[in-house]
Amino acid sequence: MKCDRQTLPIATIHEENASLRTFTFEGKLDATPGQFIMLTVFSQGEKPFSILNADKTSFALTIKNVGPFTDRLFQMKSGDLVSVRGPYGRSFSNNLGRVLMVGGGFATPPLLFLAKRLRAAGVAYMATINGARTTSDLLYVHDFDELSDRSLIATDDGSLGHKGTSVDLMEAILSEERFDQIYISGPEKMMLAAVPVAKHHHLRFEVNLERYMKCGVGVCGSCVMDPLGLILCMEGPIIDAQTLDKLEEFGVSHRGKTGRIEPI
Amino acid sequence: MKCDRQTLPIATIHEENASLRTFTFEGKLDATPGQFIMLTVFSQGEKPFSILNADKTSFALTIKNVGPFTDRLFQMKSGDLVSVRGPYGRSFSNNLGRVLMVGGGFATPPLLFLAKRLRAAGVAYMATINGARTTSDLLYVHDFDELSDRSLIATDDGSLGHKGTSVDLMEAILSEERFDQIYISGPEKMMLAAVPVAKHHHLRFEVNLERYMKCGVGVCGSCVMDPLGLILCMEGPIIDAQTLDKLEEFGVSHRGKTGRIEPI
Amino acid sequence: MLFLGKEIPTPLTLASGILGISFSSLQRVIRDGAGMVTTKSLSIEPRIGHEGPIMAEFNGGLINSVGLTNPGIQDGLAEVEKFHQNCHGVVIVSVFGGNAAEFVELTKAVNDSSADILELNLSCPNVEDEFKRPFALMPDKTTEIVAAVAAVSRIPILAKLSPNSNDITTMAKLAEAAGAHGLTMINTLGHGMVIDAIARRPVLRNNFGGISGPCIKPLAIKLIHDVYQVVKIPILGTGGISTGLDAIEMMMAGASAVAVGTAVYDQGLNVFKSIRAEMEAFMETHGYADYSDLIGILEEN
Amino acid sequence: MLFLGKEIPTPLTLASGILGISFSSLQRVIRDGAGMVTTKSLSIEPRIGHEGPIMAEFNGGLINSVGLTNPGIQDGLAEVEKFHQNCHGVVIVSVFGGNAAEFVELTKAVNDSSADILELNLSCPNVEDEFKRPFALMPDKTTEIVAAVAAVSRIPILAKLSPNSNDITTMAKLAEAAGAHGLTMINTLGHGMVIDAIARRPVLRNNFGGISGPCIKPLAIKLIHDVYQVVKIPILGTGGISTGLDAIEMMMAGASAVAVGTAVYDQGLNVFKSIRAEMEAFMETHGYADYSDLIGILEEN
Ligand SMILES: Cc1cc2nc3c(=O)[nH]c(=O)nc-3n(C[C@H](O)[C@H](O)[C@H](O)COP(=O)(O)OP(=O)(O)OC[C@H]3O[C@@H](n4cnc5c(N)ncnc54)[C@H](O)[C@@H]3O)c2cc1C
Ligand SMILES: Cc1cc2nc3c(=O)[nH]c(=O)nc-3n(C[C@H](O)[C@H](O)[C@H](O)COP(=O)(O)OP(=O)(O)OC[C@H]3O[C@@H](n4cnc5c(N)ncnc54)[C@H](O)[C@@H]3O)c2cc1C
Ligand SMILES: Cc1cc2nc3c(=O)[nH]c(=O)nc-3n(C[C@H](O)[C@H](O)[C@H](O)COP(=O)(O)O)c2cc1C
Ligand SMILES: Cc1cc2nc3c(=O)[nH]c(=O)nc-3n(C[C@H](O)[C@H](O)[C@H](O)COP(=O)(O)O)c2cc1C
Ligand code: FES
Ligand code: FES
Repeated sequence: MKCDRQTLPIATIHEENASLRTFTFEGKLDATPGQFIMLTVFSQGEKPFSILNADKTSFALTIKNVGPFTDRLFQMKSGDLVSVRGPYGRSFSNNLGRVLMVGGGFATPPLLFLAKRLRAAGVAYMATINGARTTSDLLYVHDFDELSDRSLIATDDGSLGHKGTSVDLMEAILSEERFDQIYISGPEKMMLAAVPVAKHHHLRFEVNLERYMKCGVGVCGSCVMDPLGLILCMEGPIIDAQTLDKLEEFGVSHRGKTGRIEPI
Repeated sequence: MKCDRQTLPIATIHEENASLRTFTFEGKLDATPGQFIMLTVFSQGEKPFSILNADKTSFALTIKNVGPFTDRLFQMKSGDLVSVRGPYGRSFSNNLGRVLMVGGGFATPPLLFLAKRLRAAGVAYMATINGARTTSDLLYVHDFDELSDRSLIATDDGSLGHKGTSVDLMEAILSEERFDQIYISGPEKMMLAAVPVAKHHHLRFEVNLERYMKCGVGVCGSCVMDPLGLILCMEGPIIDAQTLDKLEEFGVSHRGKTGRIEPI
Repeated sequence: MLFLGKEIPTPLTLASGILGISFSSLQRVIRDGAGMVTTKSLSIEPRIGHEGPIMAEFNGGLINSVGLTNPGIQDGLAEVEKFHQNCHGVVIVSVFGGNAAEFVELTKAVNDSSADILELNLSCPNVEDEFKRPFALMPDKTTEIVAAVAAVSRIPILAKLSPNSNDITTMAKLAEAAGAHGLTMINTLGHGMVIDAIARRPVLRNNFGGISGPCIKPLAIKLIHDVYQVVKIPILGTGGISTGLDAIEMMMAGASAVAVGTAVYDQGLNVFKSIRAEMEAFMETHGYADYSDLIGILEEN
Repeated sequence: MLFLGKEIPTPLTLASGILGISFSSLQRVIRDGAGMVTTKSLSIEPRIGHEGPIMAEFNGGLINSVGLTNPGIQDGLAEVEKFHQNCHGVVIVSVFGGNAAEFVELTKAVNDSSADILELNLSCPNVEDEFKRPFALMPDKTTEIVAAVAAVSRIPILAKLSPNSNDITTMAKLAEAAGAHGLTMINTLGHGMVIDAIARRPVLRNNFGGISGPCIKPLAIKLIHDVYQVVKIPILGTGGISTGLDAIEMMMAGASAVAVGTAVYDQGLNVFKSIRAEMEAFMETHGYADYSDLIGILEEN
């Protein structure tokens, strides 16, 4: 039952900033960090969202209002019914050595989820880098700070932490410290910049990719990446360095709502 | 999968007498004594038959030529394909004390199956009574003899053993010996005569009933017995004394091919 | 709740053709939890039906070609009398005739019995060799038969419709206009064929049969939903129900009561107890006071 | 074996609409064991299709209302070119037009491509709001479109038929007479509806969709069996195949090759490897030398 759905009320809604809200649900989702769910707003549509957190009794999503679906969701109140199916996809690896997380913008939810799990599992050393355009766009500053052995912040406008990008900070920390694994989740352009840095240091890394997803279960083909025919909803969204190397579309193109190839 | 079918060739055909043949098949049937299968002869029909024997690699049926289906079957050769589904129904209990079997005519296959299983399980004492009209109608004489502590035979014409019925011998043996359990399988009239004898001796007993069966899996209703609404294909064909007491149709009436009640 | 004027403790019903030959099994289904029972479809004369195998399983359901085996209307109604001697359940007598005159004859016989509701099987797919296309696919026949029966019947009439009709809403409206008091839908789908690849033959002696079971549920629900929009008479929903949730869904789509067939094959008679309990639990959990609160409350997206 | 003149290592084919948008996934299906692949149905202009949820599961299969999402014929054929750059599999290009003229325009585009076979999707049930009844239910439309396409196509044509037609054998004969070189059958059944009882709403955003998966296999087999008796052109069988035995059965019923859709959902792309191996094992065990020995060998009881 790949499409096993849970229909349940929104439990709480937390406003992270003007355009980002965290929705929690009282339901069980047997998920690991990096996986996503498909969320239905009745009479509106269904869209993929990363899992911010999931335990035996509840789970949460952080969502940015960017269009008709998310707009409708932002009009909903706690108690309103939505439907969720999943979790889907592959998750981040479980490295308990010295790990570095590099996050950008509102793609950080799976990294926070991962940080919690790795910390609970006894990770040896964990550094996190959290970047955004400006302070109000930064997510989970306090949480990353609590969980990490070292937590760094970058803002484009310098309103908090380093003035610049999380990739700047990544270069800096890699020249100072030794890591076993890097986890990267951010806008594709940011990840495109981060990858050569990780490669330069010969480090194992994983990225969190996004493509247009409609079924989430490997049928519709909308998320397929050339030339591997990689089915991102099932074989991603977390991709390792070896696979990423062969994905010629990374940073270049993606398929839109009709399946048409568009430049990124 | 209640209708899980096996399509397989007839392995061997053994002529028991002019109208009775034993068919063996190389296939697995996880059956216990008293259960039956539904046998398909392609382009002809499908009919219920008691299981004579079943082990991990083969099973056997003894069949009397009485009409169109069995006639067609008797025209078949070893190697010809038939199809079998089952086993279905409840089996005889597994009493390992002092047991008596009373069989009549060609209803003895399940008793022979039971005798083998009880002997293998270490039954304390087993007597068998095998009755038929005449010697050539008697089935498995040698087998019952080998398996039983005491084996008796009755023929209506006195051509072998006691001249008379198996019920006569049943009365005789019950006045001589003590038993814990009686297993009865024969024509309904014979069982109707045997039941009061068993009751008279206050003995636990089970009978093997036959009714018209079309589906074998509790759907079509053709085997139902009043007034319990007992579904014989699933809740029989082996019936214990308590249940039999409430089956007002026993020895009286049965449903024919259309579901119509007919006297026996 | 009420269904066609009959008080029933639960909308759960035995569908026609499943164990529906003897009073004793019908009583047993009531004891096991059903509110109503439907007899096997009865014809004027007894019918042997098709040779076996009459049923074949596949992944998602059954195909059957029973071919309307039944002891005839006279013996069938005798079972209904016995049923009512010591049981209060509602009996729906299903009848099948070869033409309108036969349906009328059957209806008159039913008038003289203790049957509670009359169901017209206009949609059996297993006797096409004998009776050609099911009446439920032919607008004029449906109208003719339902009207003729309505003119004589003293008890409420259900017209049983076929999913094989290209336009079931039209058939439903015709049946309503002709005087049906309710609709039973859907009968089996198809034909379907299940093959024995080793023998290179169809499993059924009759080669093909009507499809029932979980696999037809989405079709049944869609058709009930469509018909509910266009008729005022109640619908007895059937097709693939095997859980309480299935039953609830079908009522939300527009059924006033629900009948269970193939699930008896899958789960035994116990299925009535379990579906009834599951339905009651759903009502409780989600705060519905009465089954009638469920009927047709589905809203399209 | 040969299918419509193309040499294929196995009759196993990817059905239209499953991962059939990009050259890379089509190539992957070939690498995984299929002999032919069908593209998603392509229209002249790109189509977004319906909003999600576009699929819902039930016990026995899926309903879907993708609504012919596709990048348009031009981009679709560009994928076919890329496919053929380094892969030898047979590509069936499925096309969908709103009328005969559009089908002709699509056919001309396909003529200029490296497509091996052209499939006419006359039977999508998910665009009825836009295009009314599927053409495959309308005899005159089927004849018109197939004839118009046959007049211009330079490659073999498959006409894809609907199980919702009341008389699929007539539609098959019309398609053959109009010049189709083969038939693909069946497209999805229905409509079906899957309900969310808690939300009291259909699961699909589009409310209902076409039914596919194991539950439609007995129907597909029966219809293929019927059509096989009345046409001479080969049939690409599809509907509920999820094992090698399913595929063998469908070929015995009359299919010359078999396409797999929903089983990809159930089992992943690996399904091609496993079905292919199971088919080969059956052939071996039961002494069939060539797949063509299976076609239509079913005998009725
Ligand atoms: C694996 C995965 C995880 C995601 N996790 C999150 C998350 O945690 N939080 C969050 O806010 N967003 C997340 N997204 C993006 C989210 O799905 C889109 O923001 C959302 O679908 C926008 O829908 P809309 O109707 O509001 O906007 P639209 O106007 O429809 O689209 C706005 C933009 O959102 C993206 N988008 C729209 N539909 C889809 C779709 N079906 N699949 C992928 N992208 C789409 C496109 O980039 C589009 O340009 C994730 C996407 C994927 C694929
Ligand atoms: C549980 C059970 C176990 C049986 N075991 C054996 C057995 O081990 N050996 C054996 O030879 N026979 C057995 N029978 C009887 C066997 O099923 C019939 O002999 C057979 O069906 C006759 O079919 P026919 O077409 O040859 O004869 P027909 O001319 O059709 O019928 C002859 C007689 O066989 C009986 N019969 C026919 N069809 C059925 C049916 N579908 N169900 C039950 N009885 C039927 C009726 O008494 C009928 O009068 C058993 C029956 C049942 C119910
Ligand atoms: C074995 C069997 C016999 C049936 N016989 C009849 C019948 O005699 N009359 C009738 O109207 N419907 C008959 N049906 C159809 C059922 O009443 C019901 O409409 C159909 O099976 C769909 O429901 P289900 O999926 O719950 O089985 C029969 C169905 C089965 C499976
Ligand atoms: C998600 C999905 C999308 C489909 N899209 C198309 C399509 O674009 N064109 C088409 O002709 N058939 C389409 N179909 C129908 C399939 O090609 C196939 O005919 C049908 O699903 C039956 O086969 P199956 O049971 O193996 O899935 C689609 C089916 C599914 C499940
Ligand atoms: S989203 Fe449909 S295949 Fe990945
Ligand atoms: S034989 Fe059909 S119910 Fe027993």
